[in-house]
Amino acid sequence: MAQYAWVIAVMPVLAFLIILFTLRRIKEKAAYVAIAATGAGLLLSLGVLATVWGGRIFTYQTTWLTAGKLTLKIGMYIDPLAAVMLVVVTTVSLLVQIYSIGYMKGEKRLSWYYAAVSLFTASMLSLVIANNFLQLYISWELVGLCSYLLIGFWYEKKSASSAAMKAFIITRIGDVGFFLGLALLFVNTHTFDFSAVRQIVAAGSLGAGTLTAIALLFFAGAAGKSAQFPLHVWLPDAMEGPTPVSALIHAATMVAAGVYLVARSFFIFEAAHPAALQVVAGIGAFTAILAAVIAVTMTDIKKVLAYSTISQLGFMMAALGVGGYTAAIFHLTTHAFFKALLFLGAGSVIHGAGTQNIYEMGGLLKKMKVTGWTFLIATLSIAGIVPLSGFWSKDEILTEAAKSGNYIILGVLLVTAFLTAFYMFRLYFVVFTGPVRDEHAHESPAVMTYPLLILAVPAALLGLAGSPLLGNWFTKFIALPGAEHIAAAPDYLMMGLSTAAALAGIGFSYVLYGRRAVTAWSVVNSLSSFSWLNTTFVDKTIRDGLRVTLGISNGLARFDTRFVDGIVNGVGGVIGTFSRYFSRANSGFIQRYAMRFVIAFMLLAVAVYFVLVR
Amino acid sequence: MSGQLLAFWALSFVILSGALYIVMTKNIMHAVFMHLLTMSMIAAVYGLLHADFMAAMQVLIYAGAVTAMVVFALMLTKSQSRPDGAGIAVDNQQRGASFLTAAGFLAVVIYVLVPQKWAVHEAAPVVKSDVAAMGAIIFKSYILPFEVISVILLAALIGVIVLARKED
Amino acid sequence: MVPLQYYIIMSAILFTIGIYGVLARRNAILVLLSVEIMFNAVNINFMAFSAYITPATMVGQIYTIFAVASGAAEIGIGLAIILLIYRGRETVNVDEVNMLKW
Amino acid sequence: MAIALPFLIALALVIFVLSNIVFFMWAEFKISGRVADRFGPMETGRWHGWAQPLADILKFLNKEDIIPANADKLIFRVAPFVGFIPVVMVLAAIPYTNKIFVRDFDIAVFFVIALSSFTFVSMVMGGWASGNKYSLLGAFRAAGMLLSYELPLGLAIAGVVMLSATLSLIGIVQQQTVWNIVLQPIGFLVFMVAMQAELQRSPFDLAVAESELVAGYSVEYSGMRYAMFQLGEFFGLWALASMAVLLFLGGWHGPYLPGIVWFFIKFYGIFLFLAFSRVSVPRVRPDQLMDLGWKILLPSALVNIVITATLIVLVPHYQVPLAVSEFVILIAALYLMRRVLK
Repeated sequence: MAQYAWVIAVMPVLAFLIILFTLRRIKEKAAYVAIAATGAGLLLSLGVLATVWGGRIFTYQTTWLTAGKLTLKIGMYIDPLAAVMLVVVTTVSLLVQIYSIGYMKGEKRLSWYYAAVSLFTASMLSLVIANNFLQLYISWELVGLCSYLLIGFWYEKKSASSAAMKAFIITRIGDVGFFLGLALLFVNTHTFDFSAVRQIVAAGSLGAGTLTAIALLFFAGAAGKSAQFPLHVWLPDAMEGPTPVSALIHAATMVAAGVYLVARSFFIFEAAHPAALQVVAGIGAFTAILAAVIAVTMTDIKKVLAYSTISQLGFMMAALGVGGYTAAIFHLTTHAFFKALLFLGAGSVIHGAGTQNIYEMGGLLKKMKVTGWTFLIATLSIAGIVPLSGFWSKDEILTEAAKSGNYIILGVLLVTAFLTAFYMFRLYFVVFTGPVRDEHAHESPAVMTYPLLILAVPAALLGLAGSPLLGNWFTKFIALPGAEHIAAAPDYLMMGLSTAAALAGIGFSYVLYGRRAVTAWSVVNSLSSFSWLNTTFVDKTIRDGLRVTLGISNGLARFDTRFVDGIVNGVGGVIGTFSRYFSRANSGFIQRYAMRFVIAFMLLAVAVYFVLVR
Repeated sequence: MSGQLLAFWALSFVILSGALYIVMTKNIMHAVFMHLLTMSMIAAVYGLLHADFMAAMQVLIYAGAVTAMVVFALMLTKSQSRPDGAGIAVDNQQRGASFLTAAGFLAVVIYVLVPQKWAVHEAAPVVKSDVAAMGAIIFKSYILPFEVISVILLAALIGVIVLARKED
Repeated sequence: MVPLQYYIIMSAILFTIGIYGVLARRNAILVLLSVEIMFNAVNINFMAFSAYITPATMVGQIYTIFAVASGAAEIGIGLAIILLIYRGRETVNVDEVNMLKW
Repeated sequence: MAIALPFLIALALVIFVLSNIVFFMWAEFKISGRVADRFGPMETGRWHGWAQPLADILKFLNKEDIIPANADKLIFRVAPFVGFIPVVMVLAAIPYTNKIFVRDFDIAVFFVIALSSFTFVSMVMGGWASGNKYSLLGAFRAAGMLLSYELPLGLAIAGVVMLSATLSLIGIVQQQTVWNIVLQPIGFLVFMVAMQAELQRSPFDLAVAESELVAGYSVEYSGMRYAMFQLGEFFGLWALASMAVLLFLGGWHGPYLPGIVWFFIKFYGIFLFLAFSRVSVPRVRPDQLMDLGWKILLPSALVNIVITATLIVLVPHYQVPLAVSEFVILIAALYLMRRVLK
């Protein structure tokens, strides 16, 4: 089964091509093509997951191109991690595509939307099954491109096109790091293949310094893609894209690619200097708390969720940083579902209420039953309430943090957990409870609510798979090969702490927003300085940095135009002058050609006669 | 000097002067008819080579077909508006260069060809061409080229019709 | 008996005259006639070689048949093209039909 | 003397043919007269105007040879000879019996076809060189017509050649134990129609149609040169009628009488047919002419060839099946044509 995993990635490509070549004619039917491709991909993914059930690993590869001694291969590396990611990506993608039928109804570029989503799905799947870093990098850039295309889907809007460019450029900053890391890796190992690199790293022939540099450069790429401080600023702006796209790309899948990259190359981080992982943990934790604080101040429903996403990605990075590989992946998986659910629910709300400002909503639970209840499930899940999946994965991370003995990180993460519960319930209370502010709000069509219901199931229950009370099954399943498995006993202290933080956050939120006992503004205003730090300081720094880069680029460009182009133009000019002279010979006067032909034939005959015959 | 040689000299004289007339004259219609005369004399040369069939074929094609086509083309394109053909420049500006080129070509060819020794067959050139034998050769050894040439002629026929008909 | 060389030289001269005509004539129909002269010079050569060197197999004669047939096809197509050019450009002068350049 | 003999034979032949042509002319005068309910020439030479053609020839010889001022003089002068000489040359290829012939060409049939295409050239030369629009029009009518009808003529002959497997006219006659008209009635009909067109005789005389083009390509000609055009036509008639006899009617074959007599009986039969069809069928229009040539005669000739070739290859004794199938097809085609024309 696993050897056909490439089919999963190829089918969306086919869908993309079909839609692309029939762009004008296919119209709404594009949705069915894309959904069919992704649905088939989901079934295959489940099959692949079943194949790798026992923890088996499959690799397939074939030569892509050969240049001199260099042979580049493409292939698949199907391990439990890849299989899980396949299922996550195809499931979320499928549900988002179905949901989009309702959400994007009447859109005039609908077929293009589905083409881009299909291309994105294909790229993401290819990223997941890649067996070497080069293929991963190509897919990485492809998903970046799709992200750009979809953020700027409504490119008539200035804000959308600027947001698309911002996303592209800022992730590009990280990608430069990733690329340099790749180059460094290849120079030292002469291979891109995961297994080969793993063996070389295990053999210890690479210096710790080199490995640390590679690890940090990779992390730069991951930070760009996964919106880690200070490269997180693009993600809130990316909310200009259609909401289903936000759910798919900017919540569930693509932004997780950074986490995936770090997880895939975790053996490099482990072999590197411990500082590398500490940087990951530090930046992750800082991002988590910073984004959580900013989320509290946001009034746009999608922005709240965007910062929440950044915060949760910080959680995952922090987990990786403290060595919680499986915890990070577990959280990635659960987060993919409940955050997708949240975004789709937000989309449903926006669809029904016609606004994104949470203070223009209110009491929507009465109007939108399905959306409201599923949203509540997801909110409880992300807040970390006991049997729901968010609880188990967050608890896992906290346990790992505690186990690593890094109590600063643990503290920060606990505060973040409290803030998470607070801002999520703030959102929930403002939007779904209280007085009805918009009488025209209505429930979304079934094509949108059913994906919500379906997503609610994993959002609520998936965590049980990794529950230490139920035997830590998920952890065992995706644990790194060779790494001895730590039988994590249930850490009741951590469970208690995290539950306490979550309940405190919910309670605080209930007081402020549910009952409105205290004026919310005083609290929120006191937090808005963090927002300033974010919007003004980081953006400005990045802008200045870009300006410096631009200056260097301009200098180089001037060198290029003056000197390099001067040479090229000079050569071209000389040739051009000769050509102009010679092209006069091509007068269009055919008998002149004939005469030249006769003369040339004569000379040739004479030459042949004297050389060969004589 | 045998009768054959005499005939050869006479025919060569007519052919070469006819050809020269074709490439020199200002009167295109004269050139066309002189062309027919030249071709007929070439047919006579074929007769001298005992190839009666080819001689008849040459006459048939040039008298029956080519001259007709050329005359029709002349009439359809106002190449020759008056019978005396005056007032139309029929040579281009590279006349002198062409003459030199042709002369050089002739020099090269003569220089190369004249000293050659040819393996002349002992029965030659008095063997009479047998039409039946020739037919047998064409339809046995050369059947493929024969069919190909028939396809080429068909293609040319269709092509000429497509090209020359007025679109309406 | 006429030596073979005589035929060869006669056809060479005829061919040269044809070349001159092709190069120097302005009227496309005259150019075509000159091409025909060249064709026939070649055919004379074939016929002479056939008669003198391979009288039994008649290779040259058969080749001449094919050459004459393709020559007929060529002049038909050539005249049709001249006719088309005349319709489009009101001229059959080769040096005035010089749009295809540079 | 040995050298002089061929010339004497040639002279005798030409004189013989010429005297026959004189008779043709007189016979045509008389037949067209009788058909038109006239007597035709009655005065010259007392007995039924027998000397009228001779008088005409004398008149032509005596007339002034006018060359128009606008004419291309060289071609104007040459044109009648270009038409006349090849037709006279054709006489050399025609045998009268297996004993009486000038020369037995092994490509005689081909020779005849090739030389008769010069007729067209002389017409174009004369018509163009006259510098007269009627003569030019006439010349091109003649040219188009000759080119159109040479094809069915040649193909009809090709059918006969396929039967006899030789191009020699003597050989073809010797092959004909059964006359080819029986074996190939379609070919014979095509040949007869195409022959009249080739000869520019009414009903296919529209190239020299007096009422439309004055006299076509020969409008500016007078005297001897005009006579040569006319004479050329008669020589052509002689040649093609002989061809019809040789190819389709078994040549000199016939019971009891000597071969030469049989030949001329058949020959004059053909001549009578031509003379009567000339006065009894109205002239066709140019478009009808082209339709007839390309849409009826050419396909018929091809059908003839295809049937002949198929039967020769497939059936060992092909004579009876060939004759039967050709007759069936011919009658069916004529019946269908009558239905369509109604």
